[in-house]
Amino acid sequence: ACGEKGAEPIHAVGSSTVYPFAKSVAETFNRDYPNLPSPTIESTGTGGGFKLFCNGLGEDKPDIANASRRMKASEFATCQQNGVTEIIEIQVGLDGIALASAKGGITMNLTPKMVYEAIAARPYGGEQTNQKWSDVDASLPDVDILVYGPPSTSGTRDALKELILEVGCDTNPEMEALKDSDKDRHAQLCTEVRSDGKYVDQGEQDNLIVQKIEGNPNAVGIFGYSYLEENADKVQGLNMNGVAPTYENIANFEYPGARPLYVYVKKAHIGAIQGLSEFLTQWTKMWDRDGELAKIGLVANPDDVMAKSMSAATNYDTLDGSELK
Amino acid sequence: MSARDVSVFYGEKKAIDNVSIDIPTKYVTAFIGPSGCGKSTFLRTLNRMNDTIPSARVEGEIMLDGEDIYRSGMDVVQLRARVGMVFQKPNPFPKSIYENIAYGPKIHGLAESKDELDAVVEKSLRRAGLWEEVKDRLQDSGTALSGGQQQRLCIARAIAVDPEVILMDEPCSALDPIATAKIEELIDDLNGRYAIVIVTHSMQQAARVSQRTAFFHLGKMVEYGRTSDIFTNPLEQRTQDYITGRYG
Amino acid sequence: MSARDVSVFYGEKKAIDNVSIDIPTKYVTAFIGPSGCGKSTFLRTLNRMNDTIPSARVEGEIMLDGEDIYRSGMDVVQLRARVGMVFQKPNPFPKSIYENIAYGPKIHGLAESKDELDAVVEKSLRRAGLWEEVKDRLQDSGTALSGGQQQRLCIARAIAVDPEVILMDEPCSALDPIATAKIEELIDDLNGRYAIVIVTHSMQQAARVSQRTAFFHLGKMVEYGRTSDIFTNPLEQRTQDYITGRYG
Amino acid sequence: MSPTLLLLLALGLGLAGWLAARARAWSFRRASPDGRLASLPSYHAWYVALWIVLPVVIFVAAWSAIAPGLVTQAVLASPAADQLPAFGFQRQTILNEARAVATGAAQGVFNPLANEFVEPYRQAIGKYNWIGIIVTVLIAFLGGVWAFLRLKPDFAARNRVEKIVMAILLGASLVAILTTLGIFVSLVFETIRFFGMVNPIDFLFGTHWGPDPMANAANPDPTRYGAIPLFWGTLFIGAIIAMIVAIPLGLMSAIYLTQYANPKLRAWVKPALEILAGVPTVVYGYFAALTIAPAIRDFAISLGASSASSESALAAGLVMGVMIIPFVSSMADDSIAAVPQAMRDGSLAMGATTNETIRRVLVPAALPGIVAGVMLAVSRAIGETMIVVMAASTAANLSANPLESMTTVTVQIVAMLTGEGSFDHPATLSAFALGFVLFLVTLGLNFIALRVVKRFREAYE
Amino acid sequence: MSEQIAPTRTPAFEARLKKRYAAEKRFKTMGLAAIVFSIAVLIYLLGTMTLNGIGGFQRAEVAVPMDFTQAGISADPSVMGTSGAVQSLEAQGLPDVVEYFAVEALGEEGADEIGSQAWRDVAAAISADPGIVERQETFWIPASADLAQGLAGEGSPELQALASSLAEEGKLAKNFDTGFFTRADATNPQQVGIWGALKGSILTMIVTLALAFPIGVLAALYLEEYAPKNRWTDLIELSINNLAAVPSIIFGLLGLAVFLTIFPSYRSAPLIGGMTLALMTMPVIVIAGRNAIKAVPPSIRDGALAVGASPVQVVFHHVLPLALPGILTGTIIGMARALGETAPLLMIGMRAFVASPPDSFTAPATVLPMQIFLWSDEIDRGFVERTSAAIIVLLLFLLVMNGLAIYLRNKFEKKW
Ligand SMILES: Nc1ncnc2c1ncn2[C@@H]1O[C@H](COP(=O)(O)OP(=O)(O)OP(=O)(O)O)[C@@H](O)[C@H]1O
Ligand SMILES: Nc1ncnc2c1ncn2[C@@H]1O[C@H](COP(=O)(O)OP(=O)(O)OP(=O)(O)O)[C@@H](O)[C@H]1O
Ligand SMILES: [Mg+2]
Ligand SMILES: [Mg+2]
Repeated sequence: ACGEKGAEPIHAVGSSTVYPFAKSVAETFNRDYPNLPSPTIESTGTGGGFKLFCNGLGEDKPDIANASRRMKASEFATCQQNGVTEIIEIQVGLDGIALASAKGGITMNLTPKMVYEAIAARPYGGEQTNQKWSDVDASLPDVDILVYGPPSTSGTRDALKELILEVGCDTNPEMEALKDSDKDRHAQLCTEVRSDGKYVDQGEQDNLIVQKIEGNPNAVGIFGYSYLEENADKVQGLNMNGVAPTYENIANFEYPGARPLYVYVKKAHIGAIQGLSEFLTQWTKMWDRDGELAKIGLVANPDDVMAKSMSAATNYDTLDGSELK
Repeated sequence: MSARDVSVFYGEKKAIDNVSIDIPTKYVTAFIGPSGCGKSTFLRTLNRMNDTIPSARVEGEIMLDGEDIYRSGMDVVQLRARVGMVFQKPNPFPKSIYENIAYGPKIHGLAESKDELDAVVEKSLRRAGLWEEVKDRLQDSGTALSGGQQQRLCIARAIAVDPEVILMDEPCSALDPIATAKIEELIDDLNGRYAIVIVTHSMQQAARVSQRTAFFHLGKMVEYGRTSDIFTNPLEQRTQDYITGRYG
Repeated sequence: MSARDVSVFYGEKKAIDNVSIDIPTKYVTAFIGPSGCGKSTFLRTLNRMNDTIPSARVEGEIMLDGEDIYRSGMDVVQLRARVGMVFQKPNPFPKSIYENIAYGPKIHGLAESKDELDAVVEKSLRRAGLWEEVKDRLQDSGTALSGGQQQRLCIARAIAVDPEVILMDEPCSALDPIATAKIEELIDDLNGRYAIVIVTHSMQQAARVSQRTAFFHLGKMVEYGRTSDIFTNPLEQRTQDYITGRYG
Repeated sequence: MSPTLLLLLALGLGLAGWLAARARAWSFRRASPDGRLASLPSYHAWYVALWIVLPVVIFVAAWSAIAPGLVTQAVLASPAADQLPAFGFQRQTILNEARAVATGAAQGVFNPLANEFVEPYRQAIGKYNWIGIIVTVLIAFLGGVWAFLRLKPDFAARNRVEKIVMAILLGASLVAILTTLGIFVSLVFETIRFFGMVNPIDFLFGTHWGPDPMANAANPDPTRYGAIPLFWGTLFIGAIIAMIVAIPLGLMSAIYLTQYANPKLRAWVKPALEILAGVPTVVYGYFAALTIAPAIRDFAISLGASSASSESALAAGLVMGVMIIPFVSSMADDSIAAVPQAMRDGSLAMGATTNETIRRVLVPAALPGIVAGVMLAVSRAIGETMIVVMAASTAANLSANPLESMTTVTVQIVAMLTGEGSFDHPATLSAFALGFVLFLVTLGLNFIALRVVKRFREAYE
Repeated sequence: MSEQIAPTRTPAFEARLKKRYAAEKRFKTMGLAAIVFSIAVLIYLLGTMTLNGIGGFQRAEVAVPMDFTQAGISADPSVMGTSGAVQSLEAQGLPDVVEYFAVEALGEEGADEIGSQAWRDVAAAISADPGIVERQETFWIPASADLAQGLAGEGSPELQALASSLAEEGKLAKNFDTGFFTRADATNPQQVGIWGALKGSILTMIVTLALAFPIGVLAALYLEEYAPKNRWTDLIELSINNLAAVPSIIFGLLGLAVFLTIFPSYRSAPLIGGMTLALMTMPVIVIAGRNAIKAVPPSIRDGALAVGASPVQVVFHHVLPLALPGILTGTIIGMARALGETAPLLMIGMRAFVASPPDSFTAPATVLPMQIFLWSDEIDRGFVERTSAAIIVLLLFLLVMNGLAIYLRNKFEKKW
């Protein structure tokens, strides 16, 4: 604070899911601009990232927030209050969540409905009685349900809820109706997972989930697609609606488990923080299908989104708070 | 109890040099001598408490009931139960008075029932002349007693296991005159029932309580005999000098 | 140095009861009495070492050079430089012999140069009769000396700051007879140069080294006078009893 | 001029004052008849030096807070200031950049407008630097002269210097109080916010924990905020299972090392054991999750426990117990060794065997120290997160079955604070409330422990 | 002795005695077992870590002979060795040259599997020794992460095959990676280094030590030597004991709420990390320090007081030097804990990707345990070995710190 420092490094905070990609961008940026200080990428979690991000403008505040979910209206409001009025929202890609089991272990043809019935705390408001997969559906194997998945605080869990559990839940018309009448109750019945040990909250340690299902052929793991790809020799993806979790299927949303990843940038910092605009350009160079993004197991945006993101990253389109919820 | 040609070394250093002595079973024997002459060292060899000092080494034999206590098969635990010890500074355990006395009988399994144990505790405290003072507060901590009471507690603790010999290393040096007088009374009382060996730096005390006195000087036992003889008619010049205050 | 109606309390407990005494400046004064009678307590009031005991409280006045050392403005540090003290257990600092002696002169700024300091160290060690024994190993640790040497080192340390009074609390009780003899010789030597007060439990020692003797009992000073008078012709029955070994 | 340089200047002046005062004291001393001063010359020197340095330090602290503002004001008064954007961040960065160039911290500007301000900045900084230096010298001079004039042969400089030293010592011990206060303050506001959303009764006595950081923040479901399972999990894993491992192993190790082992072995084994506490917890986490937990599950299944899962409080607790062995053993070792030899002798002289002496006399007498070690160990166990996350999962279960998965307070704190939830959501805020309650609980436990230990401590002295 | 046999000499007594000796033996065995168990766990952990980690100090590299005499690259001596060297070489087409030789040596397929940044290593070598451009030289260039995996027998079968064929030809090998000790974090496991985190840890520990040690020692001195025994000091004692017991994450919240509010621009900096850890370490030093000070025999204090030393002099001349060994023990325990700590640092921004080693106390940095934590959750499997290697580095650091403290302790230890 005493003005004796040289140029401030670019500072990004936020989601641990975007972190590997952001790191990779920062590393390349650092090579291409060796005179600028290397950007600092912090893994704080999305919420913590937004808290820092929305704390105001200034050299000592982060320039970028990485997020594995969209900014919330309440967070946007905090930002506004603190003078962070112009925010650029860029969707950088997709993260697939994948269900998998050990190679040579249990194989199943799942549907969101089955998954919901297997791991919901109270399927459709009734009691959870399913002990084995075969209790859920006769087509499934006769083994105990054991699912390793993300904890409630993680973005992967949020995606699991939104993309699989709610979809499965809404196959029931009663639930579908409940969505309009009592949103909170709908959320509760549709997204709460069982806590009797059949669904194991495994912290945010996806490598550990991989290792655990590897050691237990009857266990199912839920984690980011990137880990599935990296460990393809150890684990196998489980089909959902008859579709395998592959890059293509996730990219075209056939596998129901793709969630968008975002970065948020303070427009006011562009032009004030040295290198920030170049840094944004660097993102756009790396998020192609065959770029670095895909190499680390994330999925590139569909074309329309890609165009929008490109425009945001080059024209600095700002975010309209009314779109958010 | 008798010692034959006993020498004690601390590492290289000889602290006791060739001492032989017969300790009578029913009398009080006093060890006197200037500071550092080896009184404590010799006393501790009598129940092998010097085993706790790594550098200490004993030569010669010490016979108890015809057995050498330093022979290899000797059971130290039993030996110490038979030859009790009271230290210079009263060292009651930080437990209740009752527990302090009951400790020995308990670990040795000398009492079969709670009643028996109660009886042992009472008897020991009575013999130590402490019963009347503490009978209403047996559950108080032993460390809450006065110095003199603590020392009597330690004596009671020692006699609770019915030893044959009681060794006391300057038992009164930390006590005031009144407490000292009580302890001396107690020693008089116990006299005849146990063999008692007492180390003291006070010739007056030796004269008052003992029937036999041994005078040590620079690790050697200079003279040993009836207390009255030693004090009135010593054979050795050094004894004479010491008693009349030429040194020490 | 003189005390007027001095009482000392430890909390509620009165350890010294109304003692008045004049300590002559060029003699050796001995305090004797049974254990716990308050000898050490009284000695420590003379240079306010009892300030270090939180519960201790002093009443009455102690005059040094016409000033009450307990008055509010008194500089305790300076007082202690004027009234030195030697303890029962030799307590050299775990530093070199040289540093042990030089410490006092250094903190009081008594030497302006290294040479002067060397001179002070040598003089003090000579007076304490230790110079010949240690002159070749002044850089060795003070704790590496034998007990008697350590005690003489402590005396040398005390005289290095040129005090007016030296207080000694049982300086020989941890020493063997040979070391004791050396210390007594030293006291004889220092006698006449400093006022020396010595506490001892050995009447023989008191008789040997002191010109004045004070007999304490249960916190009171029972009798005070020339040593020869006290030992041959005490005025009080209690003194008589103590000296002849009735108690203590 | 930077505060560092001003401080260096002050130190230089202080040194000058130190030397001058010492010289003066020496001259007093030569003049005095007995060659004695009330205090040593070096104390006089320190007295003057402190009077120079301390006021300057206070001034520099204040000056470094206000000077930049003054400089900026001066710069804004320059004609170029009209071109600046009116307010906000842009303006600030331009100024910052210009200042960076002016002070030489940066070579060139990135924002062209900043160029205009480099020169005004240079001038303003130069001007205020001079003011700073002059005032510093003036203050140092005044302080030094005032102190210097007070020097006299009988001046009690030592007492004054020592008073300052005592003040510093007192200040150091107050850091603990300030830290405690800081913790309190940094937790209490968010905690109050949280309790505004979730009733404290529901929080403290509810038995179901399952906040959903993604759910609607407006009306949180209070039944999902019952912290009892977390506190139970913390207690069960950290204070029960881990201690069942660590206390016997730690205590027995300490006993063996102090009472039976030869000193050479002890010199090697003690530091070796301490390494156990230094192994990163991630390592223990993997060890627990991939080695111990499956083994426990297989064992449980072989015994016929059908519901055994591979995530268990037992696995986490066991490994945690191993990790904290050195806390128990080191402290117990020290305090057993500190029991007076007289206690040991007393017992041995009664004819007790070594183990009887240890169990009946030494351990009870060393209890305060052992308790202190156990307290440290418990707190380390309670604070541990990685092992629990990896081996016992993050699901909050209220169960007495060690084979079930459980979680602890600190795991939830970390999860909530580093998760995806937003910071105005009660789920995230609950982390602060959890921390606050935990803080109060440890405070209470320590209060009790301190009392107990005090009472015990009187025992054998 | 008496007609009646003493109770300590009855046969019943002797029988009991046998049992007691048996119990003694059992007890001693239990003690030994406890130690053996603890040491066995330690050896197991250290052993597996070393086995896993030893590979982390190596990396897969491919041999590419380059004959610069034909390449037409000129190394301008005025540029070489400066920061412009790499740009100058890049402009002259060094990447393509490297690519060309790689294809020559390894074939198309193999050339794809050298890191895309491999030319930078070559550039650095030329910059250091411009003479290279005049001659032929064989470079060991880091293989891509995938090829490295293939060499380890993992990953796709094609790459495994390629790796084994290259390895047979002696063109692919695992070499000791000295760069691991000089580089910082990266996204590619072949390119990562530990120096960034290690330096971060060193800087953080310096701050921690510089704050916690003096404050802790002074506070311990005050409490033990001068403090009056009253409610006020009881309060200080309570808060110190409590701070030693507060879970570390809470110190992170304190750092976030207090330090980062006062110094907002020093997020992620070792300065703030060190300050936060110092608050955590200080109580440990105070507690150990007080015990050490208590153990200084009062006779030393009496001796000094009696020659007229003031209380402050007594403490600084005698008590403190004697208590130092014990204080150092406490310091080392506290510092060891601080060194391995991650939770509080999460809160103040040290869970970060920092691609260059921090160059000051205020530059963004991360620390060793955090780096280990981050690497352990990396997607790329090449990080597994690197993580273990980092753990070994952390343990070595810990051992060095411990060793230093033990050395200092022995040096200051005096007998009295
Ligand atoms: N543990 C030990 N290690 C080495 N030397 C020792 C030890 N204990 C005693 N000594 C030495 O052995 C000699 C005899 O000591 P001892 O304690 O037996 O004397 P003492 O007659 O009891 O004296 P005091 O009247 O002072 O108690 C002394 O020189 C003493 O320094
Ligand atoms: N710090 C203290 N607190 C409370 N009471 C004390 C303290 N020091 C000594 N006393 C008590 O004061 C009385 C006088 O003790 P003091 O040490 O002066 O006796 P003494 O004559 O020196 O005995 P000794 O010959 O054993 O050294 C004793 O009853 C003692 O228990
Ligand atoms: Mg003795
Ligand atoms: Mg005394």
